[in-house]
Amino acid sequence: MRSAISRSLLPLLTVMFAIMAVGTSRPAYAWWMYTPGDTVDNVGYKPEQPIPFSHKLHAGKNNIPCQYCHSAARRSSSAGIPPLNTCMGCHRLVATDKPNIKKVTEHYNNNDPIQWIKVHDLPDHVHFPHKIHVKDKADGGAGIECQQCHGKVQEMDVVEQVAPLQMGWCIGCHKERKAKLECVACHY
Amino acid sequence: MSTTREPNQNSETPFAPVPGSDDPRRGQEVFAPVGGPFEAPAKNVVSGPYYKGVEERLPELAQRPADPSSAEAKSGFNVDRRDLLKLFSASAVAGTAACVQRPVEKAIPFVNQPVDTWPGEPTHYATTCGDCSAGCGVMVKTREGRPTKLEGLPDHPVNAGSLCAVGQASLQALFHPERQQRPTIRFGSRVEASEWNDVFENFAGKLTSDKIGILTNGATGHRHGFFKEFLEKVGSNANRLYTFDSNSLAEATAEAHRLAYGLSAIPRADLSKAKVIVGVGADFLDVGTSLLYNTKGYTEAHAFRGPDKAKHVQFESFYTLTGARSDQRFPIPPGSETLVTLLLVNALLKNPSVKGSAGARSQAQAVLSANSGLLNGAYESVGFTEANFDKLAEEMLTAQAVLLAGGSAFDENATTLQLAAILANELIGSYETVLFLQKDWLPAPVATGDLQRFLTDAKDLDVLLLIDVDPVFTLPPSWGVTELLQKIPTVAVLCDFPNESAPFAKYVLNTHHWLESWGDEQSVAGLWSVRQPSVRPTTDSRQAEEILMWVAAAAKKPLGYENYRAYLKKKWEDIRTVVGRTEVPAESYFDLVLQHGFDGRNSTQAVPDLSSNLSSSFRYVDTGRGGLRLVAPLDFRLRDGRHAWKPVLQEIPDALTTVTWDTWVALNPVTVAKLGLRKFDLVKVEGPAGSFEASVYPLPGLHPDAVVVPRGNGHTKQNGTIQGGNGINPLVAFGRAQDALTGAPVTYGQAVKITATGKFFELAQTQKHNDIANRKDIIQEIPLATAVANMGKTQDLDDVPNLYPAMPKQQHRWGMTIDLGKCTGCNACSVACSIENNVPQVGRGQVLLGRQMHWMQIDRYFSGPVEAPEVTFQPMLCQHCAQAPCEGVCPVFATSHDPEGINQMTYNRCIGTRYCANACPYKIRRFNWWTHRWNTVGARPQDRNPRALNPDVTVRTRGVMEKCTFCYQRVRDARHREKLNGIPVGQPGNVIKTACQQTCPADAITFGDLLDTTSPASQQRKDMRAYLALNGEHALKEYGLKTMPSVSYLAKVSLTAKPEHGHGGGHGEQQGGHGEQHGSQGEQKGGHEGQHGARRVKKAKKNG
Amino acid sequence: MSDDSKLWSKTISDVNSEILVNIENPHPAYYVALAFAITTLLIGIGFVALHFTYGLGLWNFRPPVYWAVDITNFVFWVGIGHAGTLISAILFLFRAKWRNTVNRSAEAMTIFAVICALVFPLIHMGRPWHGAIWAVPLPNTNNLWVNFRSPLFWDVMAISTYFTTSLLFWYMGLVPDLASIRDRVTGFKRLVYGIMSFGWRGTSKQWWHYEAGYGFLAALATPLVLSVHSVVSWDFAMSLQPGWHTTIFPPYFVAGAILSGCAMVYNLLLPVRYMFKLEKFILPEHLESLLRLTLLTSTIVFYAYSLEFFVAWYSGNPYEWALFEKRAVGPYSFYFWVMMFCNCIFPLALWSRRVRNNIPVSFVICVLVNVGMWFERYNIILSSLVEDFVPARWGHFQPGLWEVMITLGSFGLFTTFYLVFVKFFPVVSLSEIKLIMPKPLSSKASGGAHHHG
Amino acid sequence: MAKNTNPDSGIIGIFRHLDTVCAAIEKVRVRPDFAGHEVFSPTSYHEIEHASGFGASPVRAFTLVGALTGTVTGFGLALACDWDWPIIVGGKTPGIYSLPAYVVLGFEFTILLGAIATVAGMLVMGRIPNPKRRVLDVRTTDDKFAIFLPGAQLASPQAQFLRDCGAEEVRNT
Repeated sequence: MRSAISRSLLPLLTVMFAIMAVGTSRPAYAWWMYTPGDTVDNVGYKPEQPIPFSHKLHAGKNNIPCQYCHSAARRSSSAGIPPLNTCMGCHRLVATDKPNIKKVTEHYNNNDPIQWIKVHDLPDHVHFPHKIHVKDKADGGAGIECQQCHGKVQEMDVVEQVAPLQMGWCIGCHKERKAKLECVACHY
Repeated sequence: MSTTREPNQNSETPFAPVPGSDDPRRGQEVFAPVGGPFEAPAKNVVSGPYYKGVEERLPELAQRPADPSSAEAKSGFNVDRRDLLKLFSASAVAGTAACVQRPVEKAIPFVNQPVDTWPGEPTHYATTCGDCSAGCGVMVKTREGRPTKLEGLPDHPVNAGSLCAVGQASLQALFHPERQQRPTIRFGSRVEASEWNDVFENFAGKLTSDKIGILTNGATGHRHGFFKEFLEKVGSNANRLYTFDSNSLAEATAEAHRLAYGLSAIPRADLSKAKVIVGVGADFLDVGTSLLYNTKGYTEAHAFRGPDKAKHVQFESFYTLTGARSDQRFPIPPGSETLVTLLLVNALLKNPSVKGSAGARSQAQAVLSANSGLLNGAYESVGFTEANFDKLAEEMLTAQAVLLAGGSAFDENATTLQLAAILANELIGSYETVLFLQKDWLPAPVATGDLQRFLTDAKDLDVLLLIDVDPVFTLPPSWGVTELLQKIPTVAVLCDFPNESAPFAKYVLNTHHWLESWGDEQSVAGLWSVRQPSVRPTTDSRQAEEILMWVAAAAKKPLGYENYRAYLKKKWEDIRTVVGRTEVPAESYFDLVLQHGFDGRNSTQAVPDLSSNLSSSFRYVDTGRGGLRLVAPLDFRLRDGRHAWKPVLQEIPDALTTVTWDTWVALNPVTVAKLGLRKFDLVKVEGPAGSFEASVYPLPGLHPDAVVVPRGNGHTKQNGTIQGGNGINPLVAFGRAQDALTGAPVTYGQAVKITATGKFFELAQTQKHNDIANRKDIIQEIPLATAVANMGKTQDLDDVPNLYPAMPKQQHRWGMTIDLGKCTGCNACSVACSIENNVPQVGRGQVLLGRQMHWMQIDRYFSGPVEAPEVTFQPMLCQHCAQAPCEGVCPVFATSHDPEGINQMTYNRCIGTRYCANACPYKIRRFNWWTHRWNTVGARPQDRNPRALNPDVTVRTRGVMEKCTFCYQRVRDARHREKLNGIPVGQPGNVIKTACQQTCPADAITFGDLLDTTSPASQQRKDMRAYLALNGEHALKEYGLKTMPSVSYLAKVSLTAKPEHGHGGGHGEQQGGHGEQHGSQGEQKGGHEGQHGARRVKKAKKNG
Repeated sequence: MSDDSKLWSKTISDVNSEILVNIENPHPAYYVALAFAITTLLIGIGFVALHFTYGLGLWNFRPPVYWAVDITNFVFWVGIGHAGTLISAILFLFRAKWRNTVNRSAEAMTIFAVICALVFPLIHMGRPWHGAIWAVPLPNTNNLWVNFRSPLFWDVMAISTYFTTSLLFWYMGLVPDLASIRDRVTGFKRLVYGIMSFGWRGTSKQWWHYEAGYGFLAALATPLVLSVHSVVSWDFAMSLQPGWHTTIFPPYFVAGAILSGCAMVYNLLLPVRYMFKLEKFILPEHLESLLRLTLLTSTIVFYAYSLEFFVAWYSGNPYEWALFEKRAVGPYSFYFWVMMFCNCIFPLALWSRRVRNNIPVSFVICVLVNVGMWFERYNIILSSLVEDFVPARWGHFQPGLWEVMITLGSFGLFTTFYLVFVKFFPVVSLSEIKLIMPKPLSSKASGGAHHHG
Repeated sequence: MAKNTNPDSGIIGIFRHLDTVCAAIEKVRVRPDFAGHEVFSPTSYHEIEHASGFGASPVRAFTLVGALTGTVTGFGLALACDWDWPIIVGGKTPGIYSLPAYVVLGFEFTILLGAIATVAGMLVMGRIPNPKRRVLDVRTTDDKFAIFLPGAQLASPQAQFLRDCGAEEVRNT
């Protein structure tokens, strides 16, 4: 029966590897990206904003540092959308004739905040403190560039989500940098 | 200790011997006077970290409501919606999952961002609590303009950082869904919501008469002065301001001191100076005057520090938290407090070492002889012998003693009792040593006799304003207030929540809650605390004072102030002078005060000699003896009912009965048996004026004559779904009777009849079993001698053999120590925890099913005989076991261990198998059976307003487990401060305090890093008193469950417990006199009835 | 063989014709039973739907009782599910011939009982929509796998493995029988049965590999049977709860499971035997053997109950002893005594051959055993939870409407499945019963008994 | 023998008795002109296996490999996950110290993959499902035995041989 056994090994191995290689690759990828009940990967989310603010123009062409406007990022959990007075700091004088700037001025004068659409939106059970990530290593922070999570915003006319912002993605970086991996690091 | 007495043979209600009364150690313990100043002087103004008024700081918020969907208003509220989406995506599986997009969220920035305010970071405001007249300083933590947590102002002399349960719960007033949104005017039977301007116009039309009166509650600040100014401006006179507070203890005390010394003031009790504290019906740790201040002093004196631990003897007819804390507690017949005090005065006078001036002694003698008839047979009626009192008197004269009298239920002799107490305190020399009348006394919040004056005058009034007071609910109906109100042509009710007087009012004007208001309090003479709004008004309400201002303006009789803030600012200019802040410019002084919260200086007043006419003022009304007597104390959570609309207060259990949401009739189990009743039988209680029905709760330790029905509940259904329809108001049974000296209503001691109705009504209790069931490693109690002998020794509770290798050492291990000897059961920790951690209230029905969600629950165990049990409170929270049974059983790592010692619970990973809850030996995990709302009591459950939640803590939805996280958000903040600001955790400026620890007035809770040998938490864990619950007896190497909790308890040090048989070290001999090593079990004879038949388990720590 | 052959009044030629004909025309009672089962199932589904809509709060869970009827039902159904594979696998390895008439229905019972059992962990979860995915070791975007150290995860693995293996085992046994049906029917039915039988042809080589595969499957399933309920018992034993945290649990649970399984097989077989007129195939001797097994496991369980008490007392652990004291005389002692009488006392009657041969009495005893086994689990779960370590947490428990209705629904589910099964599949294994029947020999040994059907 | 493309085409001899068919098998299996014959039986009589000279079935190799794969997968999965992200649970370090807990996983995977491989082996070795083959005689799944010789004709000597061996009926398929 030795021959029978050796003959049986071929189909056996075929079955095993076929299942593992062919059968699992595509579904595994699908599963990875769209685990039901899991956070949905929102890469490519690119909503239209009430004012077509161009990061490409401000951060790219004019080379304004991110934290010039998003100054809360190094002080607070929230990176913060700059208040209108930050806009008006320049636009009282700069490009005041542009229709959008007029709109901004109007908002400012009416004390009416602009309702921006959130692009990068973590689930509410995740606590992501910007300050500890953003601050320089010398100051006790992680010294992470904004672009690492938000992409090359300085090249975007319309801000778009580039990172999946899923837990596995966060964990990958935390493992790499030997940052805290405890659940309470983000969930409490 | 000397209050031992023989079992009384003559009394109708035989007493079992008091626990340990046969202990020969008694009477031998001598307390050496110990220093340790606990002065709390008013502090100098410094520039604190707190901000001034919200309008000034955040103009945007003053103009438009914070948008809940703003980027920074991250509330966790959306979890719900997402879960639903996930449910859909789960059912649609991968094919459609790609189509699922998150809901669009908006990010709304400031228009003008205020300097130093960062979205996502908290801003703190200093203010003053307005929930009672104690005037505690409060620090309001706000995020994006919303208060998220109240904490005591750390350096406020009254509360020094702590807050009581009621103060903590104040936050629920904001965003309460059932607050009146707009003012209403009644036209006949029609009630119309109105605009404020119309109200002012309409009301101004009524101010034509000069007979305008104001009835308001007690206050110590400038409020009453402002009301008087208003009354005078509109043509009435200042005498038509009537003050009334259901808690008439302050009134009685002030009146007694007026009669005795001519000073209408309340002495400040600095209990830290006392070595023997005698309470006669006293409730100074609970609803009494300035409970936080008292608790701090009490803890200082009474907590175990060494052999000089103060002794607390309590005489009371019903159970108060104060009595529960005492070392010896003697039940006395209801209404016999004055008798007991006089008998004590008698015993003191007889003692040769009696202190006090000759005048005081002669006055005491005069009072005794004038009331000699009263004292005939008094010993029999109170149930003790003369020798008992002599012994106690001896003890009170040996060490520094103080006698505090009067609690939260008031009979005809409430003021007389205070007079007797004054005599006793004179004789033991406690004035100006423990009780301070001369220096930093407490001003009386109400004027004596105002209620009677109001009742007399009200008939003639044309306009009556009821400001923050509810006479219809808080006075017995037999007083005829409703008829009176109906006779007054125009009644206006100004209140922050609709009350029972509102149906009788033409105008029901919704006022700001104190968190939205301006104001001030003079909690201690010379100490002024300011109140400022910390949030933009959450409803269309107005501040009461400003309503008056604008009504007066509409009536063309303007008061001349821009707003109430301007009035206060003007008044505070005087304070600036008084306090002597001349170096501060007048314009910026008020702003500086707003930053700091309070200002003041030490005050002194001359105290005249004791009145030589005291015996004539001493008026004792004999209300008879025996029979069942109704006692209606103020509930420590709901007070007189004014806080009944806050669900968190309804849901924290009464400390002794553990009942929530209901009113109960507490009876001694002996009485219950005698009446042929059972637990939860619905009984009819018939008093002189009426009757009510409520369920029986057998409570050990009550005097058998006492029928204790707490006040606070019993609001009508019109008053909202949270308070409406819960329980009954026991005042309906009280006939019209008043305090003989102040005219305050009687809520104590009227004879009642109890009849069974045959019905059964289960009360929603949070604890169904009352004794410790002979389990030795849950509650530990050690005798003083053992504790003293163990002082200075240390142990390592974590030194336990383990098969597995030790965990790698981390930077920290977070841990907590809870001193059972300090916990008073006040439940402030529980409320603070609920507010900080968004713990939902579940409603009566769910509590009945045991589904309350408190992360911090105070367990109460009775031990000893049913007539005179001992109570131990054990705050129980997640023990954060190093070897946690809950973690291993979770299939999805929803609960696992942080290497730094926190048993972490990841809500969003939880799938709700509930095995962790089953596996938890402490059973402190809580499961979300539903998506909880504000309350589930009423017909219209309200969604939890996301603005009322703490954005730092995830809101849990249906189907997930939750539990104490050691306030990880605070740990996280401290870690960030450590990293970013360079202050190591635990060092000044970066101390982590959990919400429960922060608010605990008794400092029973200590949180810290167990690996940091200098941290208080690790020091206490090494104390020989420390033990780990359910982890056996460490000294005997019996390791119990070996869960190795990070929470350790410090055993209660008992003055009555005996050292257990067979001590290793035999330290008893060293201590001499503490002898008696037998009686290993400490089992007392006495009641074993039902489940109250608590067997007493005393546990001695071993010496090894 | 020669002894056994005297029992049989039928030959292998009668097997297909009579058994399959009976399946096609069941007794009218069958339809009544089916209607009843489906109604119960629908009610159960309705209550589960409400439960999913509004939440777990509808149940009468009263903390500290976080598990009660849900997990009772789970363990009960898993236990029921044990007899099938036990009879198929272990008795196969032991070559117990009587198993061949009862194994098919026992295996089907196993499958359906395990389905019922799987329902409960799913619906008892607070968030089943997450749990159904997260509790299974699958790659995910969280980069977080399951806790391989959790008894509940073991349970997921054990039950799903058991279900898969039992299903394979059951279906493998069905394949030749489906081929038999295929060869009796025509048209569409033939196509369906043909597909279901995988084109089984019955060649000697197929039988050879089939027999070997069946044997290995039995060899794999044997430790599995013993492990599944051991793992289920660890759902309790891995916690520290008094009454749960004992090493006796695995054997004790396995014995209990087999006890309830055998009793359930008996309870199911009798009506089916009656409705499908199988008296000539499922012989009284086979039923009696089943009862002997019931009796054996009942005594093991009795021993385990007693030993638990002894150990609780002997260990000197006050928490443990307090619990057992309460089990016997405490507020929930009723359940304990139901369990004792039904599982230990009543089955003692089975020592008597007369009782074993008295089908109605035996039937009642088996029903009682099932009741007793349900209450055993209820008793274990409830008494340990309701009053455990900290007296302040002690509570009460009583099942509510949802508990009762969903339990009934699970019985409806089980009965529906079973009744549908017996209608469309041979309730007695055709190929295996042929094996234990007199062989079709041409010599004298076969006697004159056989004839063509 | 001219090979027919249809594997089902041939002659089949129906037997009624077990002993008869066994005797026939023993004879035909040594005859070269019966190469490729198939025996049908209603159930798995060991007598037929013995007569056919079958030894141990190769299915056991499937079982072994499947089971071992399962063991490795089970333990490997658990240890790999621990290595990837060690999460402390109940005061125990993950990894090697948690190995006792992984026994269950390893065991269950052993059984699961073993069982699946066994069934797969049975199907593979039994060449089912095979859509090209059809049922030759419905009676073989009932109570009849049969010997099938593909490609043979009714008139061939093999048919006669089957009749001689006691076949009740020999016919073309």
